[in-house]
Amino acid sequence: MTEKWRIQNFIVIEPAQLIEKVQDLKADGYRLGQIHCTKISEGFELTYSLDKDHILTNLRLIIPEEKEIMSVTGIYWPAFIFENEMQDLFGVKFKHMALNYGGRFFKVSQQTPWNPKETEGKAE
Amino acid sequence: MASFKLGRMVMRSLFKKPATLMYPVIQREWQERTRGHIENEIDECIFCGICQKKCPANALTVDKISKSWTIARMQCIQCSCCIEVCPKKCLKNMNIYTSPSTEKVVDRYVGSPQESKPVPKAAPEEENEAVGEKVL
Amino acid sequence: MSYVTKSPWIIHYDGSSCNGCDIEVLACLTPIYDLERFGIINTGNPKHADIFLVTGSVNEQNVNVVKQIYEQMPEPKAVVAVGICAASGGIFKECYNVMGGIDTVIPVDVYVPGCAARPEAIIDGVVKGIGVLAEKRAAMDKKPAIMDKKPAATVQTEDNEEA
Amino acid sequence: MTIVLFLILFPLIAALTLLVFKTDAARDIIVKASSILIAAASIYLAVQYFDSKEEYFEFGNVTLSTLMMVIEICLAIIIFYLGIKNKKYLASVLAAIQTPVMVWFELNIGHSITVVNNLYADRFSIIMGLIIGVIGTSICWYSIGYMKDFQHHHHEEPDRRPWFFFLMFLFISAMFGIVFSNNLVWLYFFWEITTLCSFFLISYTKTQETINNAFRALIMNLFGGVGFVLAIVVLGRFYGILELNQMIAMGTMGINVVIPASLLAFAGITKAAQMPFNSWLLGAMVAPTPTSALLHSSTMVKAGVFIIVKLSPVLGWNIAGIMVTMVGGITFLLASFAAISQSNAKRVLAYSTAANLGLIAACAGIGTYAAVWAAIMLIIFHAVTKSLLFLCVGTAEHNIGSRDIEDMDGLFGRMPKLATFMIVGIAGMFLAPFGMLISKWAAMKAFIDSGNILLVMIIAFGSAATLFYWTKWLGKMAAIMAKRENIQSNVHKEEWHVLTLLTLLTIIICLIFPMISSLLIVPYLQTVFPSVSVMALSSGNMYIMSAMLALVVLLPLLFNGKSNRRIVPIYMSGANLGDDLTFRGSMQKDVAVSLKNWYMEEYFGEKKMNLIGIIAAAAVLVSTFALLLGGLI
Amino acid sequence: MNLTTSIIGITAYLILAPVAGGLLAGIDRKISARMQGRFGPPILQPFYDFFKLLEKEPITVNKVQDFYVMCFLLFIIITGCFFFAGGDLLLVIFTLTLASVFLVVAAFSSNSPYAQVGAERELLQMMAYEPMALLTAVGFYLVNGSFNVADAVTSQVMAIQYLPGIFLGFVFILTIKLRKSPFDLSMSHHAHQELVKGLTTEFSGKTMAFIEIAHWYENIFLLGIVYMFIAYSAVWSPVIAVIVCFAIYFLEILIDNNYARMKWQIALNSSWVVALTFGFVNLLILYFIG
Amino acid sequence: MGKRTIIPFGPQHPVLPEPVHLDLVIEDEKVIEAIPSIGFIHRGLEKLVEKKEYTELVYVIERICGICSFGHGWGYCHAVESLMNIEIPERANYLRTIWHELSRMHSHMLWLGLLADGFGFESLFMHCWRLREKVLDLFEKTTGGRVIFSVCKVGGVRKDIDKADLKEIVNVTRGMEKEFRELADTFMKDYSVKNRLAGIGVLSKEDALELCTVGPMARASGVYLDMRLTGHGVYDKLGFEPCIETAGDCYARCIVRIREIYQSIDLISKAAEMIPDGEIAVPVKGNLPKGEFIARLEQPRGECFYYAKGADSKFLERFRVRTPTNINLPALVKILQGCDLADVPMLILTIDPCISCTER
Repeated sequence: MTEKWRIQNFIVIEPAQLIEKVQDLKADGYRLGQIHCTKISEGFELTYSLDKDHILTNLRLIIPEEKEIMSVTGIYWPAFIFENEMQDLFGVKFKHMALNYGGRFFKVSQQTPWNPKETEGKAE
Repeated sequence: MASFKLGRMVMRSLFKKPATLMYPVIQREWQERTRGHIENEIDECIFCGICQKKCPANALTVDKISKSWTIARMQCIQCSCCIEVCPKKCLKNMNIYTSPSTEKVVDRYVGSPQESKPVPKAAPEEENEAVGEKVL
Repeated sequence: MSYVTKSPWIIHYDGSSCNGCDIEVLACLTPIYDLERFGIINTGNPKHADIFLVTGSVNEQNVNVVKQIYEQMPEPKAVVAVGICAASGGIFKECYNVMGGIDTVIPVDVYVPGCAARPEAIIDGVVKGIGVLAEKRAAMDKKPAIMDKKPAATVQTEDNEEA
Repeated sequence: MTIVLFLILFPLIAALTLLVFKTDAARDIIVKASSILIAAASIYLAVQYFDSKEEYFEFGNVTLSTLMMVIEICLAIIIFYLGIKNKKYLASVLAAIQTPVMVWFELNIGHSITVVNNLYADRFSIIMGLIIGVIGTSICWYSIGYMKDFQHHHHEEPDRRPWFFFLMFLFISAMFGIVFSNNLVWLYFFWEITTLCSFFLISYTKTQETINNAFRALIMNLFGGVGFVLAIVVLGRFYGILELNQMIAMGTMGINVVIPASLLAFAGITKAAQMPFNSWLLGAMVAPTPTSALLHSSTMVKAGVFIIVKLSPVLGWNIAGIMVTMVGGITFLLASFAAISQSNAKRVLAYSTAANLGLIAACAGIGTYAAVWAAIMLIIFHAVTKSLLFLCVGTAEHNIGSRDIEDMDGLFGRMPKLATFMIVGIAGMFLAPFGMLISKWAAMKAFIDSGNILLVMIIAFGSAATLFYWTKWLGKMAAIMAKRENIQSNVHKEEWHVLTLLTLLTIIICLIFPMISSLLIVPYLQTVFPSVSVMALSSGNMYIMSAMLALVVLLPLLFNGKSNRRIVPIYMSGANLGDDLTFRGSMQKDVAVSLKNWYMEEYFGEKKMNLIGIIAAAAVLVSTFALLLGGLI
Repeated sequence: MNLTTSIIGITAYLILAPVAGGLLAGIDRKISARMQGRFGPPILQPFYDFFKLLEKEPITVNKVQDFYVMCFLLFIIITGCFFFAGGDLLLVIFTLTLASVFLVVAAFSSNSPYAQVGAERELLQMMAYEPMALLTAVGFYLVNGSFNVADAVTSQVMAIQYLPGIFLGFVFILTIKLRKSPFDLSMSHHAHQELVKGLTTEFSGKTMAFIEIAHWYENIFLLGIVYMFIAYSAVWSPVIAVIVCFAIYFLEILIDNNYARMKWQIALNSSWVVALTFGFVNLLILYFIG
Repeated sequence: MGKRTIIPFGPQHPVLPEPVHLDLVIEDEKVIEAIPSIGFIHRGLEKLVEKKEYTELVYVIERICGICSFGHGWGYCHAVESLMNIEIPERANYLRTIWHELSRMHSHMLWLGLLADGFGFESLFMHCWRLREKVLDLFEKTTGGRVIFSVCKVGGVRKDIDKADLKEIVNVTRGMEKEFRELADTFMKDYSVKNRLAGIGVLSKEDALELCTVGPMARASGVYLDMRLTGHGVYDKLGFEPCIETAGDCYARCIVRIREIYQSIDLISKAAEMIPDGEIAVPVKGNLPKGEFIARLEQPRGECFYYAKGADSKFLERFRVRTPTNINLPALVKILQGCDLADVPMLILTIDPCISCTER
């Protein structure tokens, strides 16, 4: 057995490529592991982790804060969990979500706590 | 159709002594490593404040001037982080837990040459100060 | 001596706790600790319960739930906050979605420390809660008419923070 | 005798008058006045013939018989025409079979048989007369208000109310005819009138659905009519009699009358909507609710069981008796099951009616003293309680806009009085101190004593199902929902009169049933079953039941709706929004809680139950007649 | 049975049944706890619970609920009285049904989700056990020629000899009636159920106490039916009968601790199948030999 | 809507140990639709990275969940150690594996108990939990805590297990096996239990893949998926092979977990045999986390992601956990449709939900 956990594979892609890439990977037998978001100065850094045979492939894309991004729920339905979470906590905007909780996935005391808006009054 | 698969265990239990540790009647024996509560051998303490800084739960308050070391018992998570970072190793893990109380107990240890015993109960205003702060 | 002390039924609600205290509460019911020795039943229904065991802190979403369960319990009732999260928010005190300990919402009678609270501590806490119950029961005898004055139905609808 | 004639003829006169005077006010007066008169007359009849065992009246002449025959031919022509017009040729064919046969019979054989007693009155027909006279007319009374609303709801349609009331009274007249005729030809005549009346009443609104269902009822009843005609032909041709009492007397004396008895019972089975003919009763529920109450709970279907109960001395452990018992048993069991899967209140009532008629038929089929006692008790209690329920549903429907039980949530808050009546009605149908249960109890005992273990099983399971569907309805009635507006002031006062009357009757009859039993039923039974007389229920138990009923009625009065307890919101897993009707749901939405009953479609689905029932009952009927024919050959 | 014995029977039932029922419940809880390897509550715990419930603040969700529950209690007691007065077994079963209907309606009246689902399930259970209960009465009638309880216990024959199938069937439905696993569908003495407290979700304080005591009354009377199977005119038979009652109760506890809660489909199917096989076959044989 | 009953299921519900809410739409007792809602436990603790130094953060991460506590600690340390390029001592790796497998035992037994409770088998629940206490005693002896151990730290572990204790662990777990076999027999063979589990909530292999399920949930549907195969810890040295069932119903999920308990007992014995002597931790001073790393771990509930992004300071820039329940929830939504109301607790339990993990 090799130490598969060491393999990380971060692949940087353009937002427009996302759907196509994910579709290809799914056709290849990949399974969606997770999606997460990090707030960086340029906007959001999204990571889509997919797994095949215990080896990860991470798609990485960086989008400006206001940009809408295509939802992958059409390909991987379970992605709604992650997308709703990002929508609630960061304010990432998704297009065509299969199941949209409309900002009510988590009820939080302030909007998008991970990406506090100046207009919301005081942040952390 | 297999029924009463658990029957043997059930019947055995019926006639055996119950597994119950009769806790309040018979006291529990603690393991050596059991993390109950933290005591400070206050005479050793140099009030450096590292424990306060490192405490993940913000349960400790150290005041160098009044030589006091205060622990909010209802905030301590018994992670032993403070014990690990303590340069003088004066903090100790006792294996009996803090007993439940109707108030949020705050223990204040004051170090002074004359007095070396912990003062278990703090005055109310200090208590408020220690636990009353609200974090957003 | 009131019978409340001999048959305090509990209801357990998991606020935003980490499960640690919850499984310890459950463990209290199981053979090794066996709370039923004290006549305690975990009812799961606020209307039958005398002692409200809360684990974990309150957050935006469960604050109304905690309030409602408390209101639905008939007098005399006691609240036991199990674990330091329930007491003060604990290690999560600084999290953005944690409002604080249970006492920010409902009056707490007994705090049980520990992270996670040990079953022995929970037993001690519940026994202390029984004492509180007995006192409350005695107080009820003195002035039976004075109960909870708030109309219970109105409390949970408020939703100010959302807007 | 005059009073019997009055009961038959007066409703006819009232009917014709109603056809002439078409204003609302005139109709109100006529309906009310004639209702009171008819009811009074039926009570007077009861009092008058109370002491006598049974009275037979020689009445009639050739003109009358000819007149009847002419009317019969007219009816046949009408049916024939309607069948052709609506492309329901089966109806035309059946009419074309039975009436010519009947006419042929009357002109040839019938002439030669002298009928001494055309009319009669015994205690059983008095009971029936009371049911028709009191309950039938009160339903007409109720219809005054109801039909106003009905017209209001269907304002786009022409006002056919004169026609409606004409049919109602005509029907009552025919029903009196059925219960007082001793001459089978007369009986048949009235029988056919009820069939046709029901056809017109069902198709009252003249939509395609109602016409289809009316034809279904017509066709099935015509089948029964054919059976009836055959019975008359056989009796006349082979036994040389046309009088019901003679036939029964022959049967009890040991002469084999099993063929005419089965044919008559068959006619009864169709009219009583037993499987496989139960579907007409279900279809008939499209009619206005008073129609349902009058035809399909208290009177017309009762004509079917009336004839069977009348025949009961010649049933029992012979092939006719077994046929009736089996068909009744099957219907009772399967209709009770099917009722579980229904949420439409009228359909539940219809299935329950079919089931109870099945029980009555089964009791009559057993043909023992105790069983018939139970059967007659069932007829009485069922008529009162079921018409109460039908009328309650009608009133509810007009005020809440639905006849679905699920829409009656919280009726207690909206129409407390109506809900109370309904609760009494429902409780009356299956609960312990009330009449239906007492009768069922007696029936059960009779079944055991008769040694028919299959029926014992059927009644055990059937009652369990009955318990289920009534209690879930009862629960809906009793549910207290928050924020319900009281809307019961909109109900017509006529409706209240009748509902109150029937509710009181339901209770009173249960209270005085030991008296009814000893004064009316037992004497009747002693005349028809002279030999044995084992009571189904010990008198001690009867009094216990009455006492319990008194307790059940008194308890709510004592309780008085007082409660000094703090009222708290209901438990909704901590998500109650405070109004007891909505909770904080997923996605933070406010979701209205909705509580519906169980229907267990996969267990007790209507289609499945009907299929099984129809096949089983049809098999019983077919094999019975096959055996009878085989016996002849 | 004459009037005196009836009155003695009723009085004894009224006074002793709650005591015996409560004790039985206490023993039940103790034995269950032991079977689960626990120490368990004191034997008198059910009484503590009962008195505690009486002490609680009176709350209700609507005004009529308590009335229904009172009726439930009242008619359960009346049922038992009929039974212990030596009355008609069918009357007893019908009165029991009436009482149960009151409980169900009480739950319905609250219009609360879990109470409602509990009520539906309770109804289903009633539908499930009703045929077998009726057949039990029929069985006694066929053996003794009378529905009267008094005639059964003074009969010349031991009923169980003729009614083994009926007895088994009755023990089967007893599981439903005693609200024991596998058929504790509508409400359970155990805490964790998908229906919270099912039928009794909305009852609290005194109301709940009444339900408890009604169950004690009911349990004693149900064991009375078990007693009927054994007891007859022989002097020693009552002793055996009481022993059998205890044995059956112990069996129920054992079953309770050895079964998962079944779904309603199984409850309905199995009890109807039991009624159809055990009950029906037993009755058929009785007809043939009788 | 006709005969449809809509009731709230949770947040406070005795059958669910944790608050989760379902809008249950049922007909008779058949579930037509179940819309889940979470968020009752959301604390937002990932954001504490801004306030806690990376060495302290482990105490927070451990408290994501009290049942999977150890795994979370390990996963976090693993990720951070990878950022810092620390190779931890072999002994520490072994100790972590032992604790992790013990955690798995305790978690699965807890789950079995809850499942038994879910289908109303109280005595089975009690006996499961009685047995489980023995594992907890081992925890208390070796770490000082019953549910939250606080033994993992960046760079290794804080406490060692001496020879005698290791032996005791092996003895106790081996000793439990006998009694556990009786319980397992009840789960696997008892008629009433089987009736409640077999054929309920079937998830085919295709669906399991489509819905991206992980852990026992996936393995019960025949998916070959177990993060212990990635070679973290010392699993590759212990010769690990995952337990796979194919039926995909509640029963299969139950069997998978039972087999994993036996497997854990074996793994612990093996590890205790093979454990090398040596240090239990390496110092981490003078080295700050930078870059990013995704560590994955097989928690008792399945695959768990730990993403750490360092900023070359004492504070991480981002730390994220994706827990197994998180990704198993969609499958739950799927299998809830068409089940009976009585199965709802069963189905919720068979994904072994850890809501506090999911919401953090």
